[in-house]
Amino acid sequence: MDFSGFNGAEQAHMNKVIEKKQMQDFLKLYANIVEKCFSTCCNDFTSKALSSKEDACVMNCTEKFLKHSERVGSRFAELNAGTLGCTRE
Amino acid sequence: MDFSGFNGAEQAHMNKVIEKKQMQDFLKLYANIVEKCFSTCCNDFTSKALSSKEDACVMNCTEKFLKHSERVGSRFAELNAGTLGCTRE
Amino acid sequence: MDFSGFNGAEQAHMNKVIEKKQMQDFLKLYANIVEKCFSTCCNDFTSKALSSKEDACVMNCTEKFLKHSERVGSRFAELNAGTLGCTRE
Amino acid sequence: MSFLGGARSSAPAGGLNSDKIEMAITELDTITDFFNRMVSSCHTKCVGTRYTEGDLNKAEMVCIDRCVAKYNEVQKKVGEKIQSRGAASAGGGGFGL
Amino acid sequence: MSFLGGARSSAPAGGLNSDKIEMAITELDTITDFFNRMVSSCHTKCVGTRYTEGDLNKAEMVCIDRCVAKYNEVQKKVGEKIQSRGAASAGGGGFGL
Amino acid sequence: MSFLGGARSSAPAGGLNSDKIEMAITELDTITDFFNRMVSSCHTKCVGTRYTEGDLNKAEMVCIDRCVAKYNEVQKKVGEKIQSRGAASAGGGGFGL
Repeated sequence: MDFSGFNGAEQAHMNKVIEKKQMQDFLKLYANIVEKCFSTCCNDFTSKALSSKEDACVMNCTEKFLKHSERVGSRFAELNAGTLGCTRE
Repeated sequence: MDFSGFNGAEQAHMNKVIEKKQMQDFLKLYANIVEKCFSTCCNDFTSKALSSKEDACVMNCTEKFLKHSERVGSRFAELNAGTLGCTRE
Repeated sequence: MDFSGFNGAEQAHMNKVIEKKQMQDFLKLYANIVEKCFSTCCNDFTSKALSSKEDACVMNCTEKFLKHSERVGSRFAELNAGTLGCTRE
Repeated sequence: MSFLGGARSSAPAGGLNSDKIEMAITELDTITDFFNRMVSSCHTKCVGTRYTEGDLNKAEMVCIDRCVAKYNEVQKKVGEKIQSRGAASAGGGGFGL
Repeated sequence: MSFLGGARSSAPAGGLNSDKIEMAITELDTITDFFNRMVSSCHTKCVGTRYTEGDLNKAEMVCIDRCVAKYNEVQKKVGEKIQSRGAASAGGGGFGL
Repeated sequence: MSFLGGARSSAPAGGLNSDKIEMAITELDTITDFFNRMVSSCHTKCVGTRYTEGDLNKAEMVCIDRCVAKYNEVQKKVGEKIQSRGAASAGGGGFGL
């Protein structure tokens, strides 16, 4: 986003807002991964403990989701570098 | 909604809130249409460009979703005209 | 949550926040039940009135969802009693 | 949402009554959320996914009208059921916070 | 979101221009929401659910790259379509509030 | 959410420490969100959709108890995995804002 028209106080405020938003986005990503990987990997409720198979599935699912999210982020940043005016001073 | 018990300052504040909310609702509608029409229309990832078939599907899907949303809005307004006390001065 | 490090004004503020949040959570639960039970129970649109069969389904679905939500809440509270430090003075 | 309107206090001489405003915003958010869920539910129930044209056909239009009526009825019934049960405690407040 | 940027007013001498800040926050929220939906949609389209390993395979990586490009194109097309229709009134404001 | 509590600063003599309050609200929102997702996930996994009666049957109750335990375990494991990877940068901040 382009904050070139912002004065010092406004930029400082936006930086705080962005920092808070990144925290919230991280927590949302975390919750999304738990929900998605639980849904996909856990289908046996004859026991309350994770089986080793379920555990491995959850770990791979998490790893893969993070890599996926990073890759989408990189491509998205490339595509929008110009159009969104993503120049942050 | 019934704002008859509101004083001038309160009505002015609510109008600003409603205006902001309409903007957010519009953006949410936009994001919903993109997500829904992409999901339904785009299933071929052998190319990164939209095929003409996908393009037509997305356009029809968008048009239809807007008409659907408008129709639901009209019916909803009729049904709730009395019960929600939708008299705005 | 542990508010032991909070002064009086902070605790009072948090209590108000929690009260508001409980209202919002209740409304969200309500909306979730409507959405879920409508989706599951209503599949016949040859009439605009709920059939007696649909009505019974919606009532059971609501009852069951509330009991489910309460049970999850109890188990969750037990599990997290220690780890989340849920001691409210 | 009749149970929301009941808590409305009277307006002060001037300035903003922030409790009242907050209640009105909650009411607005709630109605909007219900509306959006209804749009989504009725789209799933009534609108085909072939998208060979941009207009709603007759069958879809009739279905949408009935769907809105039915969704509203379900909302009312569920609301009555929850209130009769006094289930306000079943939500987020139910896990000991 | 070019239609968001257009409403930007000029900065005052000092202090916070809250309209401008609010607009910037709306823009930030909107982009983040679009991004999150894209992540979710492309995950559904491209990433298998067997989870026998933690790495994306070649086919998944290629699919993701194309998916992002396509999702962006759909977003642009839908935005143009909505604007050409002047459909701002089709949202929450459409039910008489 | 032990990684949330770590940032807690000490209370000032009087008045509101808005950073601390904000952190507490984030923690509250996060727990509520996790709880709501757990309710939804375990409903999908354990509760049948025939709705011929309003009570949970024995099998459903046992399933729900195990589901909650398992969901919590998955949450812990995923949290550890993300932290070990230092993946805080993978979220919304990852696309150059």
